[in-house]
Amino acid sequence: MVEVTLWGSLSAVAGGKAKHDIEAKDIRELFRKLAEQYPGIEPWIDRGIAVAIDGTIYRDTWSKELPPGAEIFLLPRLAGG
Amino acid sequence: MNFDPRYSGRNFSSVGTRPIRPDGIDKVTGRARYGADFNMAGQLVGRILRSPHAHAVIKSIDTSKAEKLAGVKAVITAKDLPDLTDGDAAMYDILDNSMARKKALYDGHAVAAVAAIDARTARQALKLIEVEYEVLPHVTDVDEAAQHHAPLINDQVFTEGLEEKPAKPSNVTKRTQFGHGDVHKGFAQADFVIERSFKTEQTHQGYIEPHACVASVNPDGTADLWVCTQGHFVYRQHCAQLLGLEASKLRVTSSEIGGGFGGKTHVWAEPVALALSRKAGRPVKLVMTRDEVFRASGPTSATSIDVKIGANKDGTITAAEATLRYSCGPYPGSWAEIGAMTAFACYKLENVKTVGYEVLVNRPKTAAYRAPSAPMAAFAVESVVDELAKELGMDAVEFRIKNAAQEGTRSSYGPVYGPIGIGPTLEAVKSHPHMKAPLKANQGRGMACGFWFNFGGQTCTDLNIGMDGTVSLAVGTVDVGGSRASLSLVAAEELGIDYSQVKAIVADTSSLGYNDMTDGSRGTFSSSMATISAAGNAIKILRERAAQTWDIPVEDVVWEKGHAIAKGEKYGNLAPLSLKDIAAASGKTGGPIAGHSELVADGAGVSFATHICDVEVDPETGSTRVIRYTVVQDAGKAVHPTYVEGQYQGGAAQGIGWALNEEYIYGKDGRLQNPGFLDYRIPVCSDLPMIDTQILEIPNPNHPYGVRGVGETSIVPPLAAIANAVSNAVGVRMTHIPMSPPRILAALDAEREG
Amino acid sequence: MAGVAVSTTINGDAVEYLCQPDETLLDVLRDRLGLTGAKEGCGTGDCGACSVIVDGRLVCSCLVLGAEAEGRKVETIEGMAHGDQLHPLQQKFLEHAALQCGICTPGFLIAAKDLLEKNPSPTEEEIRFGLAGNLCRCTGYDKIVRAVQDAANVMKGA
Amino acid sequence: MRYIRPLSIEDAVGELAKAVGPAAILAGGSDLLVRMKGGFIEPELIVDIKAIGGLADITETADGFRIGAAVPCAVLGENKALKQAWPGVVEAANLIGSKQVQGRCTITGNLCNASPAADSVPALVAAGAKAVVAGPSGKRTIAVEAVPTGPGRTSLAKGEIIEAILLDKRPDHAGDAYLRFIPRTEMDIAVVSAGVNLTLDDKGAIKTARVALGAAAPTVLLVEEAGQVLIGSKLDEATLQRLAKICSGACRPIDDKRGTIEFRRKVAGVLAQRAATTAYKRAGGK
Repeated sequence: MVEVTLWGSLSAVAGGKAKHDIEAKDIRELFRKLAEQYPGIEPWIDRGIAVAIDGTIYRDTWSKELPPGAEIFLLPRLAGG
Repeated sequence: MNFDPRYSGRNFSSVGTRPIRPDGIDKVTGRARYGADFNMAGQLVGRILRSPHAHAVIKSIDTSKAEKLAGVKAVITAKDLPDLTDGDAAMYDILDNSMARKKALYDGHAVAAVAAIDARTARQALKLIEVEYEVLPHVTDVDEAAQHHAPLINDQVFTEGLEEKPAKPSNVTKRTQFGHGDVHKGFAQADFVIERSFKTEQTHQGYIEPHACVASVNPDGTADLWVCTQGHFVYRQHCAQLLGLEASKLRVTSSEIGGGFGGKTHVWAEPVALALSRKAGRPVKLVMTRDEVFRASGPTSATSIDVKIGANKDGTITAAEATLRYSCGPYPGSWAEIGAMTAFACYKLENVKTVGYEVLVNRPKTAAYRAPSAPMAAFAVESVVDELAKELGMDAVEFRIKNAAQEGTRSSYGPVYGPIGIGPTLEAVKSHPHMKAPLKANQGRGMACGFWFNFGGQTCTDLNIGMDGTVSLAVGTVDVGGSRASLSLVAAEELGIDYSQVKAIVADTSSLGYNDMTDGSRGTFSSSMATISAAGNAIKILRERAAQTWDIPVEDVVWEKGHAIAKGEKYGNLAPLSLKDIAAASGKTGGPIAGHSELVADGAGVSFATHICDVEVDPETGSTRVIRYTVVQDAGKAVHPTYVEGQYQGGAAQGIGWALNEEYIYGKDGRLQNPGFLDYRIPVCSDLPMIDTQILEIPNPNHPYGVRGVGETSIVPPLAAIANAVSNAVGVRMTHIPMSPPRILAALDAEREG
Repeated sequence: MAGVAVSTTINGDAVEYLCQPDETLLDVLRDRLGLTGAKEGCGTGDCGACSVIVDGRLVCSCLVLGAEAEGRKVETIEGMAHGDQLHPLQQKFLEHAALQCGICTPGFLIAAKDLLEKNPSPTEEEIRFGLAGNLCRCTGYDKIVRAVQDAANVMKGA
Repeated sequence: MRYIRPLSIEDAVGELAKAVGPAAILAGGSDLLVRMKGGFIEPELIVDIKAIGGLADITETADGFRIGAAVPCAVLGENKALKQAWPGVVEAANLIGSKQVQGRCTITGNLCNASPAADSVPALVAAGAKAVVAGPSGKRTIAVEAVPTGPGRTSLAKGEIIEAILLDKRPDHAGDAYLRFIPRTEMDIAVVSAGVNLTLDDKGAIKTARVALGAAAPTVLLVEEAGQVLIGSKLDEATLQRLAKICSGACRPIDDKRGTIEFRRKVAGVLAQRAATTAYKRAGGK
C-alpha cells in the first residue's frame, strides 16, 4: 500500500480528495487502479501524468517500482523548450 | 534494461574538458547544412497564403486561377489535409494550425499553399487565390479574452478544472491549482504583506534560422523530409499521422538547426510541404520568411499575474499566493499550469497556493520557449520578494537565503526535494565580488532566482566501433548547442579512449530507434545516459572478443583505460589488448563491434540559478543599459564546461531582451505590427556586457555523472533581476515587461509628479 | 522578364551567371552557385547572416541585386580559409566556442574579418559596435567578442 | 522587369521619363530591396545609378562639399575633411542601419525614401543642405526639406533624380550635431531625433542656429522658433530649457510601435538640448 498525492486539479476528478491509499507495486499498476476507481482520470493519464517518487520525477518509466513508504506525488507531464 | 543510472562520484579523464566540437569546422567554413541548405532534383518552391484577419470564417476559397498559372504544380487547402486525427484533440489542433479548416484564428494563419517551379511564380500564384472571409470580432489581450463578454474563439470550449461544469463556453480553457497548507492562516500570521499585479508581453524565441524543410512524397507512400527541428522523431509521428503515412516509410532527417529554444518542437509548415509534394508528385522546398516566423510559428504566452506574499518580522515567509493568466493562442494549452508550478519553487513555504488560467486569444499558437512559462512567474514573484525584503529592512539575498528551499522541503508544486542548488547559488552570489562593486549615479543592482524542472525521456543511441578503432556515435537528440561534443566526451570517457577517436552524429529516423523531442534541457542528460549504456554494451562485446582471442573465460577480462586486461596471476604474460587491437581483429572474432542502447532517461534533476545584474537608467529618456551581469547556476555536472557557460550566457541574453525591449505589438485590427528583426528588438552585440558565469556542481543522484540539464534555467531570473535593478537605480517598481523606455519614462514621470 | 548576364569574381575565381533582375546576390550565391554558407535570416538587412564583402565593403547580400555584382569582387565565407588553413578568426571561433547553433557564424566571421582589416586593434566597445549588425540568439555574444579579441592578437603577432 | 545601369545622368533621366510602368532608382538599395522583398513595390524598371560618372564621389569645391547620390554612407565617415566640417551630418549618416547597411545606403536615398524617421535628414536640414535635381527639363537646386512631402512621398516629378547633395563651406566657429533615441544601441529606426547646426560670433555667442526634428511629424520638422531662441545665447541653462519646451511643443508625433506621443514630445526636447550642447562645443563654445 502506498499513499499517493494528486495535484489540485487532478484531485477534482478523484472524488475531490488529494490523498489516496492504493495497493500498487509500480506506476503502471497505480495508473490502472486509479482509473478503475475514478474513470474521470483516464483522459488525464492519456494526456500525460508524471509521477514524483521521493522528489524524483518520472514521466515515462511506468515500470518504476513504488517503494513502500515512499512519497508519491502525481504531476502534469510538462512541455519544455 | 539493466542500466544503473545512480550517481557514482567517480573521477573523470575526458568529461569536464573543453575540446573543439566535432561539427565545428563545417560551421566556420559555411559547409554545415541547415534547413534551407538542402536541395533535391526537380524540387519545387512552396509558399503559404496566410490570413490577414485575426478572426474570420473562411467562407470559400477559389484556387482555380492559381492552378491555371503556368509553372504552378499544386495548390492545396485544408481539403488536401483531411482530418485523420481520430478524435485526438491535440493532433486536430496541430492540423488546424497547419492549415485553417473553418476559421482563420490569427493574423498569419495558413489558409492555402502552392508549389511552383520558382519563387516568383509561387508568389504570383498566391495572389490569384481568392479567399472569401467573414470577419469576426477578435481579441488579442489575455485579460480582455478572459472576460465573459469577450469574443469567443471556440464555442466548444468550457472551462475545465472548475468544481461544476460551466453552462457557457469561455476563452478560459482550464483552471489548475497547486500548493499546500492554508494561505488564509498564513497571511493572518504575517506582519508584512505585499500584493501586486504584473503583466508580461508575448515574446518569440527569435532563432536566426527560419523554419525550413524539403519534403518528397513518392507514389508508393514512402517519403523523405529534410527539416530543421528539435525532434525529428516527433515530427515523423505527427506528419505521418496527419498525412496518413506509415511512420517507418517517412524518413525524417534533422538538418543542422539554426536555433530552436522550444520553437522547433512543433510542426507548422512541414505537413503542408508534404501535402504539396504529394499533390505535385515532386519534392517541395518550403522556407518561411522572417515575417511568417513571427506571425505564424509559436511565440510564448503573454501573461497577467497577481502575487501576494506575507512574512513575519524575522523574515520568514508565512504565506504565498499567485493567480496566473497565460495566453495560449487559439488552441488550448497548459502554459499557466507550468507557471503555477514553477512560481514559488525556489522557496520553503508552509502555506502556498497558485492558480493558473489558460486563455485563448487570436494570436499564434503558443509554443515552448526555454523554461516555458517560468520567467514570467519568476518576474512577478521575485519582484514581490525583493519589495518584501525592503519592507522588512532585510538584504535581498539574506531574505532569500532564509526562505530558500532545501533537501527535504516540500516544493510548492508538490513533491519533496532531493539535493538541490538554490541555497548554494544564493551563498555563491552573497560572496561574489560583483555584489560589492561600487555603483554610480542612476545605476542600480538587482538579483533574482529561477527554477526549472529539466526533463529526460525516451532515448536511443548507437555506438559503432570501426575496424581502425575509431568510434562513431549516432544519437537521436538534436544538437542545438554543442551536445555532439559533450556526448563524444562521454563515449571517450566510458571507453577509455581519446576524444579525437570519437565522432558523434545525429542519426535520421530510419537509422535509430525513437527519441523524444530535444526539449526540457534533456539533450546531454538523456543521451549521455544512453551513451554510457551503449558504451557498456560495446565494452561487454570487446571483453568477449578479447577473451576469445586469449581463449580464457570472459569473466576474467576487465576493461580499463581503453584496454582489455586479463585479470589474475595466471594471465601474467598476456599483454593488454587495446580497443584498436580488438577492433582490427573484429572481422575474425565475430564481426562488427557495436553497442546499442534504448532507454527512458527519467529522474532529471531540477536546477536553480541566481543572477546579479547592474543597470544604468537615463532618467530623462527611460533608456536602460545592462552594464554588468553574473549568472550562478547549478549544472549537476558540466560535461563540456564551455558549452555550459554558453547556455548560461545565451539564456541570460534572451532574458535581458525580454526584460527590456522584446514584445509582440498588435494593432487594433488584430494584426501583428512588428513581424521583423527591425522592430522586434532582440539584443545586439553592443547592447550587452560580458556575461560572467559561475558553474556549481551539485550532483543529480539519478545520473551516473550527476548531470542535470543546463539549457533553460538561465532565462528564468533575468526579467526579475533587471526589474529589481531598475527599481534600485531610479526608485520605480516596474510591473510591465518589457520595461521599454516609454514605459520607464512614464513611470518616472508619474513618480516625479507624485 | 529578361535575364541579366553577369561576369564577376567570387573568392578569386571568375564566375559567370544569368540571373533575374529582381534576384538578390544572396539568392544567386545560394540557389544558382551552391554557395550556401551565407544564410537568409531575415531578407531585410536586419540580421547580418548573409554578410559578404563586395569590393572591400561589408554588405548584406540580401540587399544587393545579383545583377549589381557585374565586374565586382565578391568574398564569401567559402573563401575565408586558405585550403586546409583556417583563418585565425575561424580557428578562434572554434577554440572559444563562439558558436552554438552556428547559423550566424558565417556572417559574424565575414563581418569580423572586415572589422579587423579596417581596425586591427579594436577595443571591446569597437568590436561590439562593429558587429552590431550581426544577430546571434544563442551565445549572448560574450564568447564571440572574446574570440575576435583573441584573433586580433594573433593576427597582429603574425 | 528590366535592370539597367546607365553611364550618364541624361540616359538615366531619359529611361525614367519614358518608363511605362513603375520605375525605381537603385543606389544602395537598402530601402528599395526591402520594399521589393515585402511585395510593396514591383518595379518594371530598375535604374542603377552607380555607374554614372561623378555620382559615386565626394568633391570639395570652393563653396563646400558635393556628395554624389551614389556615395555610400560609410564613405562619408571615411572623408576626413567632410567629417571635420560637418560632424553632425556624418554621424547621422553613420547611424543608419548596420556596418553592412552603411556600406550601401546613401544620404540621397535616405532623403528620397521620405521616412519621417530618416536619420540623415534632420542633420541635413539643420545644416541647410541642398539637393541638385536632374530631370527631363534640366537641373535645379532645392533645399533638402523641400524633397519629402509626406511619409513615402516626395516632390520629385517623373524622370527626376537627385544627383548630389550640397553642403556649404564652413565658417570659423561652426558646429553641428545629431542625436536620435533608439531602444537598443544600434540597428533601430529613430523613435525621435534632433539635429542642431550653430555658428558662433567671436565672443562665443550663437550667431546662427537651425534645429530640425525627426520622427516628430509626417516629415522632418525645421523648428525655426527653436533656432531663434538659441541666437544670441551662450547656451545657458534657461535657454536650454526654453529650447526643450519649444521643441516638445513643435512636435506633432503619433503613437506607434516605436513610441508614444508623450515619449516623443518629451525626448525631442531632451535630444535637442543634448545635440545643441554638442554642437556648441564643436563650434568652440564653452
